[in-house]
Amino acid sequence: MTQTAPSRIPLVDYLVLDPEPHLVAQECTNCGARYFDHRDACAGCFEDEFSPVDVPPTGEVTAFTIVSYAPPGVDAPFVGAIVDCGGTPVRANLRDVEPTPEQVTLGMKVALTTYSLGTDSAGTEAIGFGFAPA
Amino acid sequence: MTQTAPSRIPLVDYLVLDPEPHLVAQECTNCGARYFDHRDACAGCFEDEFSPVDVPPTGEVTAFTIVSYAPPGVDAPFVGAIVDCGGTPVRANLRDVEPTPEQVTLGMKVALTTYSLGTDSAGTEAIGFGFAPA
Amino acid sequence: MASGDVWILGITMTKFGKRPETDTVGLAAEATRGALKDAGVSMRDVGVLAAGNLMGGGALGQQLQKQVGQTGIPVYNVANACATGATALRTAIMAIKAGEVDMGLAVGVEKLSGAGLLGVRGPRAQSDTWQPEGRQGAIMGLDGRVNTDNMPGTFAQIGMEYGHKYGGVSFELFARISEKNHGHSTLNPLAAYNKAMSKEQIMSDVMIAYPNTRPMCSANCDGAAAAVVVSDEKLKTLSDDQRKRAIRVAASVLTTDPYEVGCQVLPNVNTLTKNAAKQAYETAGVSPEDLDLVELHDCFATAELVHYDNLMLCDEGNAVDFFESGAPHRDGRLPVNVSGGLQSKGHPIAATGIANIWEICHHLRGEAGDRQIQGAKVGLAHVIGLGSACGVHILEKAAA
Amino acid sequence: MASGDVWILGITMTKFGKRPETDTVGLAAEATRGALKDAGVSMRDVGVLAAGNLMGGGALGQQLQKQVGQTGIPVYNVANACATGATALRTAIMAIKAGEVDMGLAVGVEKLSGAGLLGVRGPRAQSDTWQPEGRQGAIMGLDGRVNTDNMPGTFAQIGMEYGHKYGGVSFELFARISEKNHGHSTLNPLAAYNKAMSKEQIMSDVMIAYPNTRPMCSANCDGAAAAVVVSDEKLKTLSDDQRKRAIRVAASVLTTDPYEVGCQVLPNVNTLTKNAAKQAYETAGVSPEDLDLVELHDCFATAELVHYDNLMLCDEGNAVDFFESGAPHRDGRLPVNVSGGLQSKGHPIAATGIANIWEICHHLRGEAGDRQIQGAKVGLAHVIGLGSACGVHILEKAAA
Ligand SMILES: [Zn+2]
Ligand SMILES: [Zn+2]
Repeated sequence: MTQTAPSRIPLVDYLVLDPEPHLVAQECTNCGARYFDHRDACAGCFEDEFSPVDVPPTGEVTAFTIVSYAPPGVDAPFVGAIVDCGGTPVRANLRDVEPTPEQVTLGMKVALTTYSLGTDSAGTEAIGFGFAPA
Repeated sequence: MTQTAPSRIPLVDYLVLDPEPHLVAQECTNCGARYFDHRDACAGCFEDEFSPVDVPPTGEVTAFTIVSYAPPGVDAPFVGAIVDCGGTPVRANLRDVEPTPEQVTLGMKVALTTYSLGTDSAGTEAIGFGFAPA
Repeated sequence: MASGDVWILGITMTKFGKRPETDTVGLAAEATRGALKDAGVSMRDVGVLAAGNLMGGGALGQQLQKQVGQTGIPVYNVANACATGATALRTAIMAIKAGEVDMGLAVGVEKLSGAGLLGVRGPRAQSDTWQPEGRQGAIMGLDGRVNTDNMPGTFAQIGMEYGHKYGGVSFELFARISEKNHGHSTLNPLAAYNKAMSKEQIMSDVMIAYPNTRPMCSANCDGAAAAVVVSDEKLKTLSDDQRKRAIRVAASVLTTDPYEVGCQVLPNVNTLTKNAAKQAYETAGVSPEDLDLVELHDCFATAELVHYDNLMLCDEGNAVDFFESGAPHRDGRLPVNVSGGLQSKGHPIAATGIANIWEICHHLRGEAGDRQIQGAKVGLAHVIGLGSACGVHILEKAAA
Repeated sequence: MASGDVWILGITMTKFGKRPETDTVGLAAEATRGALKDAGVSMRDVGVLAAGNLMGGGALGQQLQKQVGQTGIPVYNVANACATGATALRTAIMAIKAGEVDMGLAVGVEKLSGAGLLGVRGPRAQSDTWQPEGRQGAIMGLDGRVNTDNMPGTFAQIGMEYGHKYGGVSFELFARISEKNHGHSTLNPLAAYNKAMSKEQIMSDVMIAYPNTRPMCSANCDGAAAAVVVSDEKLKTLSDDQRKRAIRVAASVLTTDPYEVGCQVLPNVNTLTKNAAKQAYETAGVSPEDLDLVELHDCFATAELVHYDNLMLCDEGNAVDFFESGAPHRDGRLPVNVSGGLQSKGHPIAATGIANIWEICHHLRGEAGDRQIQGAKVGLAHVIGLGSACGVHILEKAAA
């Protein structure tokens, strides 16, 4: 009996786990606008052709908040931030940093990181992402 | 130890149980429009004075339907009808009549009737109303 | 073209029915992009967006922009029950008439597949002791205890009330109205259902609320519709082909129900429809005899009957005779609901008020294929939302 | 009076706060009857009704008619998140500008007491195995896992983004903006809260989403506001007193956010506000220096800062300096939110866009009592709803 590697599933489909975890945007082939959702057409130029592009895994925090109250199943406080990854703004939490205004600062350099969100009844592990101090 | 009579509460506050069950409308003192709810002002003339008036307990069916599916806790089929009580249209169910198009007819004469809707933990009996063939 | 006129430049409805492959915004995007293409314009040309979607929470317009084009234009998210689509169109037209923009877009969409009977809610949470609540001091849910809140039952009574007043109605009569519409739907590839049904099949189907059986009720389904409207002045700058296919909005009217005895007991869908029709005929300068086809709000077979009268397609009280004459059949004197109507085309609520206008435009343009009403020049689209709101649009083929 | 102008003839806001004694429709009725009385007219004079209520399901207009007057007029139920009230007003104004009616009524109402944080939803129902859903293929709720959906956190980032771009922001700065507004509220008897709070009190209160503590967040409460608008021509037929108290709508603008990089990642509330302000100043023929007071959408202390800049009350990037100069204090050069703002007056969502106009009118009429800004002739009211929609109105005292 051979062992199968435990399978994994990303939190969102724009998080690609292999070979190394990275985010993939849908880029408008006409105007270059980048999106993280299934598209009908481009909000910038109205064309409807997109191609996947890898988003750089490092960036700079351009805005953040430290949220005290979280929905059920989410730990609080947590840090929500906007990370500019080489010109592509990304929405994420900051991880591996104390959620205090002393530790989290505007302009800080961060890098993509992933973590386990638990395993379902079929043994599939859910993988989330965030950014940690680089 | 004296016994207190079991108390009763009407399904809606425009059903008055004593001395005999009857419906009470709010009549606009300016234009005579009649309503069955708490009012801000009159939809007909915009004035805001109302006085309670007793609605005649008998009337004529001017429209009906036989509804096959009821919300939880309500028996189906049931007959919903509009009853013209001496010029005041009233919304109600028909009761004490087989819910079939053979038994329920446009123009049939009906009279107000009441029935028990159950008793709460304080022993208060809820009283509903409908119209039965006169 | 009279100055100040507003024209429908492009209009689309999606296939109605079960659309599990896409979401509400996706359906709206499909209709929107279809209408823009039909109009030969882009989001960049559009100056205002009015959007309707009852089940989604009142932000459709901006959600749609994010998928098809964010140009910074004003968005009006509107609601008027089943008249929501017509209200969106009216809003875009009003923006043009106000001189604020020269081109507007109106969109309506709904995902309803599997929604069941609308208007039926569960009981309120049980309290340990009776607690009067609300404006009637009710101690429990009134739906089913004091008449019904469901739509099939409400409109059943509206049809029966007409019968009480004027006579001549019967279960069979209402079933035959439904038979007509189901027959019409066989020619409409975008209808949710395309199956002819005999009067006997309809009468022996599941009874929902007498006299409305299941096929006599509007079909809950998914669907969207969108329209691009332009000012007269702007239209003059467009191409020959765009101008030839443009449809003139000869009247666009929205009404609510004025107070009358009993209107808060059983909704009165008659007076506000009569008022809207009267205003629309006057504005358009046409009379009911001038109409080549009508799409009216047959949310239930019982509703279609009363609207023959309300829209003045017949003399007062003569709706039964009008139907019996064969007039509203597609080969009759004044075809009504040749699309199949809400009973077979389907009724994705907020889309309906634009989809019925699409049907009329389709015929006026001579593009209705197998179900084309030959030589159609003037049509009327009617929609009603309980609460109530009534929209009536009269549409005319371009002169040249 | 320039021809084509639209005027506010009557306007009212109810007491904001906890209003358990009445329901949504009752609050709307109170504001409506108040506005009609203030205008000296009746429902019979009103030709169109535009109504907004986010929590109620999109039928407020007709529900209100049933309580205060069913006259058969067209009703537009509108929604645009926190800009809903302004959208209702715009719709009534548009109907007048379109020549359809000469008098319109706009109403906004919300019952929010005890609603908690808006934008926080529970997780979706747990499935046995992960199932990707929606346009991002999410296998569980993203709120809190991929940034936050809640409003205090979203607007916190909007303020911090401004700080990243231009510098000078701090927790203390934002707390002092809030201190200003709470101080202002002590003079407003209709505000939900009338308590001055020191910067220290504000900073040491419960942290909701850094840097916004509880008093720096808009107060959920119950309330309604309504306005009667008239055409220039109609106003001329009214009494001297009505004409003297009428306030000219010098500009009424609604925008949405145009596409820009990042606008679908963090809502961009800046560009659409700048666009609306620019259009409004141009239409009104006034510049920011001409303004005597401004009511802007301080849904959070962090939001007020960015809107100093967006509304061009200061040079680009200089919002911090503008605040530090004392200008937006009620005794400063350009008082901002002398009502107390959303943080203390309260924010019954759909009412807000009319209530802020009421505040401006109150001062322009010289009826603002203890908090009167002396000699006020021109004011601006701004409101923004995420999604997004921005409404800007510029209001002017009648010349005579
Ligand atoms: Zn593009
Ligand atoms: Zn009255």
